[in-house]
Amino acid sequence: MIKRLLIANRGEIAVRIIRACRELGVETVAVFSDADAHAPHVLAADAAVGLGPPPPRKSYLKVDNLIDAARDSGADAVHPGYGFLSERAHFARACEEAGLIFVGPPSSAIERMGSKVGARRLMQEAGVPVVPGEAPEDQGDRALIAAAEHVGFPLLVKPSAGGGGIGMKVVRDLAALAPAIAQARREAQAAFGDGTLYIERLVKRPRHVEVQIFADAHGAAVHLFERECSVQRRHQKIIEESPSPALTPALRARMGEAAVSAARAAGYRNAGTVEFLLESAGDQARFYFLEMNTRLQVEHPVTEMVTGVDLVHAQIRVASGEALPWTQSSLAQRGHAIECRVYAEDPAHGDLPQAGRLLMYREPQGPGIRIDSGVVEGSEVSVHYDPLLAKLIVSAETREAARRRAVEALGRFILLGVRTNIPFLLQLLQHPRFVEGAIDTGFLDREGASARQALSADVPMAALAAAAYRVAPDRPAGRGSANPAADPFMTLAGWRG
Amino acid sequence: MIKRLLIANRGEIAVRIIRACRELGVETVAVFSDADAHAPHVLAADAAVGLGPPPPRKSYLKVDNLIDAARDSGADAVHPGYGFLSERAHFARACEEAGLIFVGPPSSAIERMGSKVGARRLMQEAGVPVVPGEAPEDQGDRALIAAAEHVGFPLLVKPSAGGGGIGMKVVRDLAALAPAIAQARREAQAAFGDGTLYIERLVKRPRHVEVQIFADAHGAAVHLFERECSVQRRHQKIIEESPSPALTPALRARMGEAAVSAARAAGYRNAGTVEFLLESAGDQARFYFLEMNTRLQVEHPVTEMVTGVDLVHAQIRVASGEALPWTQSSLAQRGHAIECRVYAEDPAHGDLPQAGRLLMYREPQGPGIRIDSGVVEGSEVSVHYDPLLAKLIVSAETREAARRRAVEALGRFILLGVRTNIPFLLQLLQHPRFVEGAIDTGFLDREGASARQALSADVPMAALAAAAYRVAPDRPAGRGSANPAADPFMTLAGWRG
Amino acid sequence: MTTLTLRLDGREVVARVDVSGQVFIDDQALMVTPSGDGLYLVSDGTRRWPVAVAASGDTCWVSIGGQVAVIEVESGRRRTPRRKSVRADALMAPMPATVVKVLAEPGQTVVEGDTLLVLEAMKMELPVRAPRAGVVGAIRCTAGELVQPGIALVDLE
Amino acid sequence: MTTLTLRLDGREVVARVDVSGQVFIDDQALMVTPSGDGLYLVSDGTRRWPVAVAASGDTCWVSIGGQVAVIEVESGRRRTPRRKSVRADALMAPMPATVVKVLAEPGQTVVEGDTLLVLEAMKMELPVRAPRAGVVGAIRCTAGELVQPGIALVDLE
Repeated sequence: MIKRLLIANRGEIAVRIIRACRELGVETVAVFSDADAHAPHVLAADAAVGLGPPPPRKSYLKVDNLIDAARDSGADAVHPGYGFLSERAHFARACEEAGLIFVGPPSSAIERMGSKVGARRLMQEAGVPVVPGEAPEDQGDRALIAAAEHVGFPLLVKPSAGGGGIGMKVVRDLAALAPAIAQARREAQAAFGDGTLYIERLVKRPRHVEVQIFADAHGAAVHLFERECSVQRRHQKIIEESPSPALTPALRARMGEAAVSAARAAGYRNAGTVEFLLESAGDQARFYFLEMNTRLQVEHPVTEMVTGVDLVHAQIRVASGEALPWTQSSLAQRGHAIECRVYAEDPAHGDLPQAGRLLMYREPQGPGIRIDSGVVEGSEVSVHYDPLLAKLIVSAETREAARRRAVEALGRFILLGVRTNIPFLLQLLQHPRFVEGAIDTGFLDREGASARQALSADVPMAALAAAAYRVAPDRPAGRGSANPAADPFMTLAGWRG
Repeated sequence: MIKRLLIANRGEIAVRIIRACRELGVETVAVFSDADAHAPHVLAADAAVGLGPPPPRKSYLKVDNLIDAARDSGADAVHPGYGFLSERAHFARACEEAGLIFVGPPSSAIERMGSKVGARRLMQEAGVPVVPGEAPEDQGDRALIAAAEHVGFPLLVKPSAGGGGIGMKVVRDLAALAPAIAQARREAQAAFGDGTLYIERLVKRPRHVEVQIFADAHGAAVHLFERECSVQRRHQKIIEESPSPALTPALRARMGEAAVSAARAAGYRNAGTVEFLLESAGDQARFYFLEMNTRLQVEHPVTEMVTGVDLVHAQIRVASGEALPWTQSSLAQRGHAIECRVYAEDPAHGDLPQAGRLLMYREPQGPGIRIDSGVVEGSEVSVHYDPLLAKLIVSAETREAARRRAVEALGRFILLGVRTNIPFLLQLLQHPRFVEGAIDTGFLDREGASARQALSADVPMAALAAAAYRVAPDRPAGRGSANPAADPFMTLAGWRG
Repeated sequence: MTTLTLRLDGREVVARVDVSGQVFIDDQALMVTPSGDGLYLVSDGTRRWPVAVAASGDTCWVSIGGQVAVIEVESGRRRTPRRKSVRADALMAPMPATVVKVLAEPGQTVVEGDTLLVLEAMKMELPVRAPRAGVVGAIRCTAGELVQPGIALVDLE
Repeated sequence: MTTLTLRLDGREVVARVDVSGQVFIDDQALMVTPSGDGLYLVSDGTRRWPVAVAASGDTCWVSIGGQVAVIEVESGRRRTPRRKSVRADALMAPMPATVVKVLAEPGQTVVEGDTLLVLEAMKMELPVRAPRAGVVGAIRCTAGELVQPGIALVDLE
């Protein structure tokens, strides 16, 4: 078993990994930038090493400093968390070369799945469905038009290189195709120095459904069912759940098998996620490989809640060389889990990230509620890092019970001093489309604006009264009247009125 | 569905029921004594009604005040919680007569199971095993000795009336029998005005294993498996878990069936618990009906954690007339859950109950951790009520993982201002017998003293240093040195030393 | 009885607080009971709301059922709403951010919506646009600089 | 440098705190760093412990890894340990409780272990016993009375 683990990350995921280590008897080394010297993850660890100034490129992204920190602190393993260096093959390789166990896949698997084109080819070879498309050798207009007719409309014209939607064009009919090809080629050449184009079928109203997989060093690989992550904007997920309202048992089985095939084809080890686009729902739905995330996901808790496993425990065991603690048949989904990401951002003003001090911070507690957080009351939310403050994860017997539990718990989540998206999350959780489970990746683009408008609703009079009372210089001291039972407001004289 | 529910209780169970109601859209009315006017359960409810002065007999036990409170606040139902009036048939009857739904069994079932002798007879008729014993009509010495020879040694001589161990004698052989009978008869006559004696087999090193049952108004009844509650003193449970380390699948099935038979024989409805004494372990173990608790148990969360259900949701639905939300075959145990009761008491000084203000109160958070509590920082712990402050419930994939999780979580549970049993709980959780799961109801009597001695271990130097620093008048302000990365204590220069 | 002016979302409300803890706003009387540790119970006699309040100077952050309000509280009764009297002469950073690019130059004539500079914070680019037509005055930041909210970046004359 | 006397479990420890946050106890130097909200990180240069401290007057409640210590802190260095100098003349209630029975009478001679009165708190009966042989002095409570900790119940002469 790993003896001492360096966690190359910060925030909630660092805290979550450190707690898992304590439960397993593994010592922990936290790392921190100057801005995080007193952050919860630094306090939670057995030891902590400073990396440098606040900007990530000067601290959390410095591979040499991290390797030195691991060596100097006597760590025998490194957990990258998510974000930062977690999907950089060169970091995994640097760990491997320094003789450190990298809690994740081999660097070769990260590399293999990091190339979009390579990953797509690998998946096709492994029999995993990919979005139908063609990248003709002959990049002349005629050959591209022939490919488009083959793929069928509506379709996407995409640069082979790059990403982030640059140069991507939606084409609905033949007439619009030639101008789109010309423009896409120009933009691709300008942005990536490579005008090679690719024609792909447009998946209509797709859902983003991903499958958690896990493989060990002894040839075993399983999936832990799906997560529905269609509530997202700019590819940033906001609400995730499991099971997906769109999956039938047969479809779930097919997607799970495809994800395990993908993991095997990638030479994968440890926890990973295979992302799919899902078109329509039910047994006849089609799914297409999107990409593989070669690390723990932000939304891994929803899988833990419905399967009853601890993915981080398993990561550490498997990285230590142990066999997978489960077989496919020992795993089952039970109940329903929903995760809401609480971001420091202002939903009423373009989701502007917020910074400042948490004047008041109280997490809700109760049956079926889990909070993974990296802040405490008094924490400074810094401009330098991801605005994710905490994740609220709820589980219950049914989707509707989980949804209502999330609404109640968010309503009790007190977070003052920086604006957060909690009011927006509450709007989304109560949106008729979300209540029905009828969501796709375009849900937020279509419905976000109206949900935002509802945010500017009147502030309740009670909020104004409490603020006035709090600030009034001659407000009564102590805890209310001496004889509370005699207080007419407490005994509800006017209840029925 | 119930529209407005009055919760005739306080503390953690009142808070837990109120939260369940909010999730179901049921309005809530809290009740409170003068000592509890600002308690968390009062804040959590939609409305609150004062009952009277702090002593329970003047507030929480006043049936008339509670019925009036329900009427005046427009409640259509009453939840009794546990303790207080929850097992008093006359309270259930008062609710029934006032036209209020009592969230629990019919008053007739409470009455039926409230009589020890009657319950024992009912169980025998229903084929539920009871501890072998005889209560001869002829109470002469000769008849009692004949009964004893029939039952076999070792045995108990017990008064038929009363309880609490008064007049009870353990008899190991025939020679000791006659004096024991004489003494028991004297004590029973003195204490209860009734010298009738009863001869019962002595169950050796019994475990206390109970089965959760649930029945609806439409004839359906299921069990939700067992809870192991052998870690107890003076019949006060301290640590509970599910599954029981002593049960095999076959034994579990037999006990579950017996518990359902017991519920049916009692004419039961809603949630209840059938307590058994378990003798030895494995398929051949014998179990005997002890008593039935006709209410929600303190330790119900361990069942919720392993079965994934919400018992309070189900209580409210079933009380509203709905059918049970589960069938026997839809229910399964998964993983392992442990509950630790955190009491305001001083384990180093005879478990003396403590009172005072919570100067600091921080609950641990994280995967698999649930806290059900009725206090917040600043709460006054009163001498008037049960010293239970909070319940820490953990769940994990295995018993050992749950046990370690409980140890880690308790180590992070900060509760200052009154002494609590947290240090004692930590000793018990790490006791070799507990680690093995080799516990019976005598465990605490035999091992409690040595666990207590370990409490007086030296206070770590770090605690003294922090206290000195906290009180020192000229300690540095703010959060440590200006350049934390340069602080040698943070960068672990001497780590390996 | 204390009189206070509460300002939020561009409107002003006058509140009076009496020594018993009653607060009068418009025609309504609300009873506020502190329940410790930043939490308050507010009641209008028929309904009740738990409210959390944290104050930082004159700014009150209030949380009520998941909704958050930021309220400026000032002693006394103001006659003129402040928001009307403020004229945007200097453009501020909306949050701590790094200046990526400065596009405007002093003396340049701009129209409403022209991007004057670009900030970056938490992986996002934030254009700072002219709220109205005008002439650019002093540029008070440089590319690469970390700027704080409330600090003037560019003057618009 | 501040010198403090810490008292717990009948022993005394002298601690010195310097302005940088270092605390010296016996031969050991420990670095204490406040991390906000009652939490402190204590390090001896090789290991580190998170510690929670709450103070109520001169009494410090400290939580460290689930262990709790109640420490009396006093400025300066005491010569005589206080616990030796205190003589138990009056028996106190250990906690808030109701007096159930008063068994002792003024002038009565008692031996160590004799029950003088019985208290009840939280469903438990708590006998108050003579800590040594002596003669009962004044009885300062009556049956049925609710008594508070630290208040004399019976004098023992």
